[in-house]
Amino acid sequence: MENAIAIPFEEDPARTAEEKAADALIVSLDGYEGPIDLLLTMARDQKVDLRQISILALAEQYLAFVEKVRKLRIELAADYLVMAAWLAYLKSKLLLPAIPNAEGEEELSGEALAEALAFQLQRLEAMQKVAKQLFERPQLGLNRLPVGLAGLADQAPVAVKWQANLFDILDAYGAITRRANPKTYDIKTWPLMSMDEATMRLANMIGHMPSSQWKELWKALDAFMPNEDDATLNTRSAMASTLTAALEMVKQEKINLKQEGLFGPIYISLREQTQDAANDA
Amino acid sequence: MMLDPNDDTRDLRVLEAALFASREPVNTDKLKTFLPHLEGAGIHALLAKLKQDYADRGVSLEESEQGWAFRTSADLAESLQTLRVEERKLSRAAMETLAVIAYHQPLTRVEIEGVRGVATSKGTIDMLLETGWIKPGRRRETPGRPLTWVTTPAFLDHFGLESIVDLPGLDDLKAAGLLDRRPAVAVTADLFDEEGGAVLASEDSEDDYAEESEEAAA
Amino acid sequence: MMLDPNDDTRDLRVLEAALFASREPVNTDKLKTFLPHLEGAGIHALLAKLKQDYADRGVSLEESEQGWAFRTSADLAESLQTLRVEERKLSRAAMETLAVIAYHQPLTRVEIEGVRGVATSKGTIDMLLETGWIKPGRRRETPGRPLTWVTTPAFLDHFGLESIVDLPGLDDLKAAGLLDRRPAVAVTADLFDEEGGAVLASEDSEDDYAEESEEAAA
Repeated sequence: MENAIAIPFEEDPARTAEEKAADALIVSLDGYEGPIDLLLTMARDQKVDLRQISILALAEQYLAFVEKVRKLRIELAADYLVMAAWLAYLKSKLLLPAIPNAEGEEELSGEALAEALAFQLQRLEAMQKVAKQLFERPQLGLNRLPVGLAGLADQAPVAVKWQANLFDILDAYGAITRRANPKTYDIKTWPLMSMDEATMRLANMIGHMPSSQWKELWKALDAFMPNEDDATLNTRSAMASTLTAALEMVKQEKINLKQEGLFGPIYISLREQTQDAANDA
Repeated sequence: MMLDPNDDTRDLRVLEAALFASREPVNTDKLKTFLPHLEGAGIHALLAKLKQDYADRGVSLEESEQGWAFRTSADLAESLQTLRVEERKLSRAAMETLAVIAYHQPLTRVEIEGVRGVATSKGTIDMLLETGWIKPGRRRETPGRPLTWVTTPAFLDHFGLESIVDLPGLDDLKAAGLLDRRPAVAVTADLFDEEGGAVLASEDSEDDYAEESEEAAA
Repeated sequence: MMLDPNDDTRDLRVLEAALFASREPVNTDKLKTFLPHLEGAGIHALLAKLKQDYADRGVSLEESEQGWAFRTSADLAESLQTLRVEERKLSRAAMETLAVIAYHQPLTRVEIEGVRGVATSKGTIDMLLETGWIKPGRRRETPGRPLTWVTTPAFLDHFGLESIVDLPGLDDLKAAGLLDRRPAVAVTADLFDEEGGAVLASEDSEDDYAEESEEAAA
């Protein structure tokens, strides 16, 4: 009994701290203009000249960050994950000797990719710096006010000057086009597989699978995907949702997942109690 | 110039700048808000000094019932005739008509109405003719030989365009947010399809979506 | 200049009055219409004299690509806060996009995204257009003839720059090779594609840049 009470007491504060950390990260991610911007901030925190930055070290730092965020079960925007995948790819290229691909063509070397990324970081940093300098200048209407007299010696106007700028024209044309095509207000729905759908689907398939099927123990996750062998957005979403649903079932201790290498196939197996339950059924 | 903030010179400069930057005459109470450390007498002394400084210049400081204001000096009126210009804004209808002519020229009045979906009053074309931004083009070789309308070089000049093809196209307007009110997810999907997955991050996409849904609902 | 000193004074006063009467900058051609008997050189001499006269006053004569204009002196900003026209708070994305356009112009939307590493959200270009600080430049002579964006004279005026070469740090950035518009590292680069390999710059981008730098220098 003492143990049973002690465990929740230990876990509760820990979870709260994690949640707090998670909140902080969500807040701080909001401040970034995307993964490159985040990467630049990380690079700056190393307090070294960007021209001498180690892209490999930076890649590792970013991957560690993404890993940490995912452990806290924070959903990261897709572009941050894509960046992580790319950096993992870059890291492997930097660490392994260049291998010609199937067609015998030399791919871009890891060094060339790292150099391109370093250039991009330097350029973005330069732009952020000059943007700040630009807006620190005395601005018209803010620090320097336009001067206009309250009146001329003789008030009667003799000519008309028409006021209009390019934005007015574009805005007017935009209004006509919007009026002519009210259907552009329609909200298109996309045939994507939702998380709920994927969870039901996966649970159903696993639940209804004869226990004899599990003899080989590890089955490729691909086998649980809908049978659409194309690279459409739909399939990609099904892949993402099925994987997330599988991860959720791991969390519920129903199944195990394994992957033997980056971008390798993912395998799924039943946890024992689930297997027993399946056998009973 | 290393000025003591309490120096008379700075006060005089503030007063001068405040008077020049105001479109309407400024009364002494209002002037005091710019120089809260001064008494009314101090303000008046500065105004007298300022008036003196400008006695022989092209503008002079004058006091009226509404307050103090700089005006062009009376003896220059003749040389400044062309300054007496009244600024007027184009009506929304004129703006739209101008936009349609710019994008679809040459086109006839009936065609303009077709694009805008509204009848064009004669006053609208007249107003545009007055701006010097449009002119009649060739007659269309169809029954009735209707007149077409085109933009002028003055149009390009006024709007800072080198040529009429430099007007942003529909796709550009869409990207600039001037046309399209579709939710952001569709745009992301477009990127996927066109560029083979080379999608960059879509910033603020959720905010965009929320904003536009509200607009649509309104 | 063999002018009657009295005439000279009157010319200066006319110029002064004309400049004070306009809230917008006035270019030399327009100024000449007030003083038709003067040559360009004469006008410039008077403008230089006028600028000198106002060097220590509350307003200063500023020159930009749009022309000449009197503005309240920047050091008085604090005292004139209540007269501020409009405090437009731009988003960080908009400020960064503006800087990218200013330093790399002319460049296309896709190139802007390449430099920033993030898709341009709707409303960013829109907002910058509305400020009047950017406008469409020439279309790029590449497939699709994409529109380029450039800054306007109003941009220079707003930030108190006489010309685009006065942008802070421009020379250093150019020397460091950081004003290259080559696309971002294609992060997604069809990782799961047979083609493999991240695509870098399209081959002609550097040539493009060199060409336009020369144009800018000319």
